[in-house]
Amino acid sequence: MSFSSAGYQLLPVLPELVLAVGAMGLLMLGAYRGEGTTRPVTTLAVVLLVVTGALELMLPAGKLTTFGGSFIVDDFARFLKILAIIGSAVTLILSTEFLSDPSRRIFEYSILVLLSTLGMMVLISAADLIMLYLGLELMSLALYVVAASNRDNAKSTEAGLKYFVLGALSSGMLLYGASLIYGFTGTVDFAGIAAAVKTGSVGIVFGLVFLLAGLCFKVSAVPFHMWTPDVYEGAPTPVTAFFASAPKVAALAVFTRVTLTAFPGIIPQWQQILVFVAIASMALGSFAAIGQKNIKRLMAYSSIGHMGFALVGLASGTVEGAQGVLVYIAIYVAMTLGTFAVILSMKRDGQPMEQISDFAGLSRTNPLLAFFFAMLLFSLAGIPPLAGFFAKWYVFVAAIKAGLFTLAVIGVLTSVVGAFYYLTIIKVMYFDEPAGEIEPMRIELRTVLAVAGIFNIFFFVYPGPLVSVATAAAKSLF
Amino acid sequence: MTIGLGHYLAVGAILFTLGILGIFLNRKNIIVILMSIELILLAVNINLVAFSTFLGDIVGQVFALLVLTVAAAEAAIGLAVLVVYFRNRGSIAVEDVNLMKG
Amino acid sequence: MVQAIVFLPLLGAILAGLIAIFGAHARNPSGDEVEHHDHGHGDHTQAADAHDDHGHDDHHVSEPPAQGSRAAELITTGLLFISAALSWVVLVDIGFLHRDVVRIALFPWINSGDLQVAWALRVDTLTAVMLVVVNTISSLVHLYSIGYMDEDPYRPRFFGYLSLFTFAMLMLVTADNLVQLFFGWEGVGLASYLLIGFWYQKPSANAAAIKAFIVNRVGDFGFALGIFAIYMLLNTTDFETIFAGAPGLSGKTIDFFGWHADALTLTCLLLFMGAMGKSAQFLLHTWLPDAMEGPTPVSALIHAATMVTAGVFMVARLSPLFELAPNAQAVVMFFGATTAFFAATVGLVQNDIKRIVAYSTCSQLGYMFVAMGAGAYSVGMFHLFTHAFFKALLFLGSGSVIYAMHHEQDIRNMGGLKDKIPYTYSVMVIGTLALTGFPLTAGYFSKDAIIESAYVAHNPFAYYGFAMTVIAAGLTSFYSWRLIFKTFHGEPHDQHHYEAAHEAPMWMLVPIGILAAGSILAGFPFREVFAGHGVEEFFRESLKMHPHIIDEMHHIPQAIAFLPTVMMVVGFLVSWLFYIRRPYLPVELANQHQMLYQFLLNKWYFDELYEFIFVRPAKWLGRFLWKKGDGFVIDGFGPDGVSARVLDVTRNVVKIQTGYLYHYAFAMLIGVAGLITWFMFGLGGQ
Amino acid sequence: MTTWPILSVVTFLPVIGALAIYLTRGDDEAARRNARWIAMWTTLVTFAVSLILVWRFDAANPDFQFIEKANWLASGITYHMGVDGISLPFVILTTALMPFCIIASWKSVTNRVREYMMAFLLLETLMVGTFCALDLVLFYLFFEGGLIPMFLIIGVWGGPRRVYASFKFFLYTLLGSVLMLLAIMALYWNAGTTDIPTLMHTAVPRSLQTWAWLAFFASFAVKMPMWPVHTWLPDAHVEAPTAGSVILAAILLKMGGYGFLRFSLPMFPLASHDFAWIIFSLSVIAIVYTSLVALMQEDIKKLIAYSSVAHMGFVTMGIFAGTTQGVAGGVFQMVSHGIVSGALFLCVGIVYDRMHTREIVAYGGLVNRMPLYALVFMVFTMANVGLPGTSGFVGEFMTLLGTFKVSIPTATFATLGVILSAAYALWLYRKVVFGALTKPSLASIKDLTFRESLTLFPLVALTILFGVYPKPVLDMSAASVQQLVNNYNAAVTAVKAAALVVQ
Amino acid sequence: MILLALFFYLFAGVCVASAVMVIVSRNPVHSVLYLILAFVNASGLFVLMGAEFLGMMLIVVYVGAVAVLFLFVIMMLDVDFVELREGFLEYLPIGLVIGAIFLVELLLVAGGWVINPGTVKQITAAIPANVSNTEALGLVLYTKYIHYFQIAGMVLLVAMIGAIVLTLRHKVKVKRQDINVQNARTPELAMAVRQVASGQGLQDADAAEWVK
Repeated sequence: MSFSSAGYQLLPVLPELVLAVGAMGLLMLGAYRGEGTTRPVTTLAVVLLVVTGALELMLPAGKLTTFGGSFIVDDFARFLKILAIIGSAVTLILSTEFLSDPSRRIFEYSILVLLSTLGMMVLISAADLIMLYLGLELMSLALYVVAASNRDNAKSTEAGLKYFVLGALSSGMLLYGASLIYGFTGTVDFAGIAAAVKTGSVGIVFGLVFLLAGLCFKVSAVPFHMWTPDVYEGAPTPVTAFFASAPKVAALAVFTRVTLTAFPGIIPQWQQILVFVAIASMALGSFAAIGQKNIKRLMAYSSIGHMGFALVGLASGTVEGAQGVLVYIAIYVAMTLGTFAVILSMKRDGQPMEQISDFAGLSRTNPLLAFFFAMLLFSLAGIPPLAGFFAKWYVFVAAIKAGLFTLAVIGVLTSVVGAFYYLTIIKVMYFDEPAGEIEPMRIELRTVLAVAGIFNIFFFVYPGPLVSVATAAAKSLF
Repeated sequence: MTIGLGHYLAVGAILFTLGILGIFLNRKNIIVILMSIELILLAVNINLVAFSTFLGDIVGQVFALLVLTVAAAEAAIGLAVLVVYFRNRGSIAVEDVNLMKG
Repeated sequence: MVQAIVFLPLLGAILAGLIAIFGAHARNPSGDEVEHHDHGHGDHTQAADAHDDHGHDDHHVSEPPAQGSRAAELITTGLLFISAALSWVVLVDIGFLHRDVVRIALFPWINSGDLQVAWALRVDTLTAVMLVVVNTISSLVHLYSIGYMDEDPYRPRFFGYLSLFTFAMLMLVTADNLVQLFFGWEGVGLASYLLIGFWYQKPSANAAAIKAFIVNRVGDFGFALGIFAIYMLLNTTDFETIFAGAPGLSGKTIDFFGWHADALTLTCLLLFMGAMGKSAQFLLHTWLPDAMEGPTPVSALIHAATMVTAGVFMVARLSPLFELAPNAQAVVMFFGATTAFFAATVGLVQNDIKRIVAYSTCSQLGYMFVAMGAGAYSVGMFHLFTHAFFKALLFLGSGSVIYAMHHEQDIRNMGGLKDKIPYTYSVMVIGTLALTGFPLTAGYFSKDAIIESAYVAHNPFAYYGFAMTVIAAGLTSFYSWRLIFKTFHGEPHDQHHYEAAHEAPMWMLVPIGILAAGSILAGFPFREVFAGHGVEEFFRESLKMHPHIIDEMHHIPQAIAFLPTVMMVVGFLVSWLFYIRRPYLPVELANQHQMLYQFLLNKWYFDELYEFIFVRPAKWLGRFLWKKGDGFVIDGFGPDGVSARVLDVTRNVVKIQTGYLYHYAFAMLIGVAGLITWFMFGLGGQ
Repeated sequence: MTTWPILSVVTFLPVIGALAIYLTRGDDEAARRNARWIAMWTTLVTFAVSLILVWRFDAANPDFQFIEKANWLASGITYHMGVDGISLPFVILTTALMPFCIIASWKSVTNRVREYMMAFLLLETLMVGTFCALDLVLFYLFFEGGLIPMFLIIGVWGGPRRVYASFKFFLYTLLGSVLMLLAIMALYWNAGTTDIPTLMHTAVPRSLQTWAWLAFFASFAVKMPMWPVHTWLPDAHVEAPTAGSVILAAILLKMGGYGFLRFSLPMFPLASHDFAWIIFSLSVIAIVYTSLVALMQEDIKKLIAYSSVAHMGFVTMGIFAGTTQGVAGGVFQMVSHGIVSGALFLCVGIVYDRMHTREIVAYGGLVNRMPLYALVFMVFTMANVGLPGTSGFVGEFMTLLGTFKVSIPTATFATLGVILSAAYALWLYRKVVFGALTKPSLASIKDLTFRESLTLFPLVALTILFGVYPKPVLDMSAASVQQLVNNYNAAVTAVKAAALVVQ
Repeated sequence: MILLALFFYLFAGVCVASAVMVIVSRNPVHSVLYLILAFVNASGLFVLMGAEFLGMMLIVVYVGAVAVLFLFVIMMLDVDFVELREGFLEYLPIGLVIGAIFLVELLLVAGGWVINPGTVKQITAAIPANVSNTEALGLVLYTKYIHYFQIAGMVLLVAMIGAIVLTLRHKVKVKRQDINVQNARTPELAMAVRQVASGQGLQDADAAEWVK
């Protein structure tokens, strides 16, 4: 099949093309059929994502490049794209209830999620700075909008505003960094940059700092994390679930790809940045979460902490590190989606409950839900034999191998502090007296929770597939 | 008295810094913040074009062109968000954007 | 046969224990029945039940004896008599007919690496003597108890304890290794604890029981360390191997807290510490008088005749070690002599009939250790042997008096009893004669031999030992007669009890009679084998005597030889003067020397001293470590403190999250600025 | 060797029981009864299967037996199970004590019975797995996993301060363990595998030994618990339900000792030798300090908890003495303490069920109404005191004996514990059991029920049996202990010889 | 050359000055106007550098579209211009200090930038000689960099959707004609006949139904 444009092979971008065209098709459908199509559009969007994912898997194996090498499909990209697609698709599934509310029947929501996912896929495959920037903006602009999508809600719009302003600032920084790097190396191509950057001259390091600052913002690493709690709290809960999953995958992917493929020559320099950022994130995530009363805010700090842990793996700058990051993010996505399925199901008298105290006695009123949630929380805390432990295992092994002992020690210590607030929620659920019945869980939430929960609990039985795929993916970067 | 790359970069740097200062020193209203962001992007564009010229490489200008495009899109989104925010709160004063904290 | 001797008492103990348990269980409802009631009748029945049982507790004494009490008594006593009879056979066999030493391996106990400890019974002459003493006295005490305890509802338990004690004591004396010795050692401690606290409703009994156990544990502390030391030196705990290897140890040293101690001396001292505890030697004696809280037969058996002599036995058993450690022997003699004197002085002024006998026991144990220190082990054993009879006699006689006086123990409230209970009076006099060393009684031979051995000992403390024992002999005579005079002579002080006083039943009188006979006869016939030239032949390898001591004892000046007897007479005369002739004299004396009197009456203030030095600081320290150490320091700086700090940090971190956009942007800026500054100034290591 | 994976069966059988309980829906009386019986049978069957282990175990073979190995995680991390003479006693101890725990909870737990039983069964799996695992990661999985059910057991079914206690327990132990996790990673990095038998024969560089030893120490010392990281234990014990206390004292504490034996000594012999003085000091402090503290306790469980700390001091001391008797004594002491302290907590539970208080002053004179109870309690008190003839003596004696050879001051101070333990144990017994029964609240207290007797008398029998005839346990572990000690001494001597050559 | 320099300083000076004014003006309308000024001068700088097309684009896109949009929004929102509140100035000094450090460091690095001769070899798309800037851009933008162009298009699509989603409101209260409903209306639906007892009027429930 000859499938090309302007002299470029289009096969590697087939999934993206399908997604883009599909999204525009759905946009047409919605635009012409009006609000009533919200539900079918959402469903079709999920189907479209599944198709995209399937196409991604069906692409020929090995490393594919196109557009003059600025778009790469390798094992690494496949792994993370699938993960991002899963994140988006599950988020859409989680959003059905949110979208069923008459005042919020906005079919564009699904379209935006699709386009954002497109941005993520571009981002994940990006092999030069322009691709990176465009993917990032495509993803982020859609995110700004969905954050504010509950447009009659002050918190939601404030979240959108904050996210936007700070996001724009961060992409400004990223661009500034990109421009410096371009100026230093004369190219925007990662491979070219790698070839040019052998020593850490001040100019390039400045560029790198700005670039990484922009990326850190996207993964909400300290000190570029400040938006996270407010946005997580303010945005509608399904959107928060989305924020916590797919964009993190993409951001972490590009983070990994940039550092490892564009700057392998100055590992010591960016390692320092990452060590600092990772320590700060882990510490802040753990400490600040303790004081939270709102579960979404708590999850925000939790995700800050988790990104810190993921960056620990990256900081090692080795194959094992990359593998650790991949395993970490995969498990993190599963845990997060499961957790948000629980948070979304917490409704009493039609009102969503976001306070931690609302979980009181959940183990009596809804034991299975409580059990799965507790297991997810233990997993987030990294207690074996749950999946979260293995996530931490891989990143810390990598850190140890790279000789980052201090980082590892601080990391595990903060994980103990982190365990404290997860325990607090479990305590509320299990030790406290019930605060009242909650509404029965919707079927799609149940499904998501069950899948995430079972993955989380039984991951240890057969971790091989994920780990080996992650290993292959990590190796494809080197 | 030759105007070299450094001069342009210096202008870029100053504009960039001003943009950033504009974001966090500004307490009046958010529109100015959006403008500051435009300043930052302008600084970037100056950088890119300068590098492009001095390297003799067109990619920088392409990059700048795209940045320009995206900046416009960003401005549109930003203003849209601002409008819905204003509809909810009746104010765009920066220190009123403070419903959530902690 | 040996197995029978040792395990028959155990069998008795188990049977009696089962009877006691079933009896007690039958009388007290188990939780099962509660459930049953709940189903059937609800609260009403339960309440009625509760009321009934409460009534029982109030009138404890009137409680009917447990079912099977008599069976328990007869079983245990019968088995003990069999054991006793067999013991005599064994003594004759081994001691006089020179049968080989019996060693019976039962089954392995603790095996680990080169530590091989087995349960084994070893009977040589030394053991045989002890077997005889233990089983004879024990069987008589059993018999006596049938009468003495006939009002007590918990007799099966009592007899179970008694037999358990006997078993433990037998394990102790038949031990083939130090660990088994330790087993018996602690076993008798347990039995002693249980028996002292037999009347568990009495707080004083409970306190005394605990005190006995703990003070003994202090001794055991040393004993255990001694065992460890021996094991470290010789890699064994078996007596045979130890004795074989001991000579090779001379000159070796152990670094003990920086003190390069002679290995053997240190080991012997540590072991002797155990003996001090068990035998209530000076400093560790405080538990013995308190132990009189137990029923009188217990005092007779455990705290006079058998258990307290375990220390003496142990030193004798380990004589091959002590012989190699003259310094340790000196210490033994010092403590023995001091105890002999100290206990005698305290005994002078006590008023509780059992306590007087108890201090007397303490003092006599001191005598035995003097002999041990002198290296005249057989002499010490001789005194142990004779002492068992007359001290048991004195205790049981006292018990008889107490029984007659309906549990009155203060001799100031007695008097003139010789007419009411003449039989008891006569045996008590016999016992006193034996104790004070009246010529030709059992005590005469053994005690004189000890004093002689002290005189001739090659020991830095020989003359100290001699002087103390001689003085103590006089004091012994004084307080013993004081007891007799105050109890049986003079005017009755408590008319009510006096009227009711009556002779004890035959169960009690028969054993007393036998012991009285023993107190007279145990001396002379055995003199030759214990303190004469028959020692070598009799004890053979079981004791390692100082080579010349027996010979030298036979060649001391006549004046010295008579000195104890003189002291005895002096003591008697003074006592007679004080309590028959001039009864106001002691009161005046006490008033004139109030300090001295109080000092003696309060047992040299040892209890107060220990309370001050050990008990209170320990409690204070415990509370301090708990509240301040654990609570304030460890938790305060540990988990609680850390979590509080974490929360502080949290509060501050959360404060940073102000909600203001510009602060957020500022944070990002600071982050970037910080990083670029870091690299700008080359801190990034370029 | 074996044709079927017996260790996996023993390990995971309780999970199946837990699933079965899960399948019995409902919360009525019938469901509760079903849950209890399923739990009971599961633990009994597990115990029965574990007895096959004993039967087929070759005590003369010092190596691991009943080996199972399967691919699991990436290279070098496998599912590797096996037992040797050191771990087998703990496996048996665990499976043996579980039925007692179930019986002990029969009536006293009425609230959320299904969850309770499931938690216990899961806990059993994790505990058995800990002792069977021959891979560090697998070990860690089981080791840490045990925190989850125990946290819930304390927190849901515990006393008034259960939240504090459960959090303290969880976070404290977690803190220690995560450091161990890093050490495990470092070992993995060093040797490329986390296979325990392989690691035991891999020389670890001196500096790594030091750090890894300290990290493992952090974990096991907390678990043990050693002074000064012991303060979680009294709290956890006091608040946990009876069976929880039993498991905590009998099994969970042993994981620390087991860890020292399995990892610290064989893998880091030099560090163990270097740091023995720390262990000795801490052990001695633990013995003396906690005994003194125990002396002043007002709560029965707290007193026993503190006494546990003291007894664990003997274990650590014995283990790091590195002598045959010390190590074997440590193993035996742990088994014995498992039985004795477990039984003591059962005893406390019995009166707690009746009176709902653990204050010592609320009791007194129980012997008048509860003679059987008094007897049983006396046996365990004496075992706690270390009276010869009870199992408590053998362990204490051996550890002290083994330590005396190595460090006389340590053994001497530790022997002081013999005096102090008598003081607090007898004091407790006197206050609770002896004395006149004057308190009206106690007037109608009932003696042991059949069910309670069923839990206690087998333990009485074991206590005395192992006191008189400890051979089964000692023989079971002898070969492995000997090998461990030989390797340890060989490693230490080699280094000393090398040092001499250098000089 | 001098002329070039003069123009550079003119454009750069005005650009920076107006940028300063953007952030310090009290009135946002002034800010927008200064922003326009800054852009215009920047476009002058672009022209100086030979990037005429970009310079034009800057004016067309920014001045023509974006800045006007800003103005429009400012007018639409009709905000009253808040005064600086007390207390906020206390952070100003430290903010300025950090900003100054930042600026100095950036200037040190950027101002002294020298193109590394090695990197010139790296360039992928050299500016073709003898071709106008616009043509040079056009040559690559739709061929070699078509993908950037397309993605930029998607970005704009997102911006469009986003702006519509957020701001477009269907007025709920507006009455619209629905012919189907009108045709389906029957008398039964439109009216109800009630028996009203005298002196009682309609019951509340009935009334409610009626009104509905």
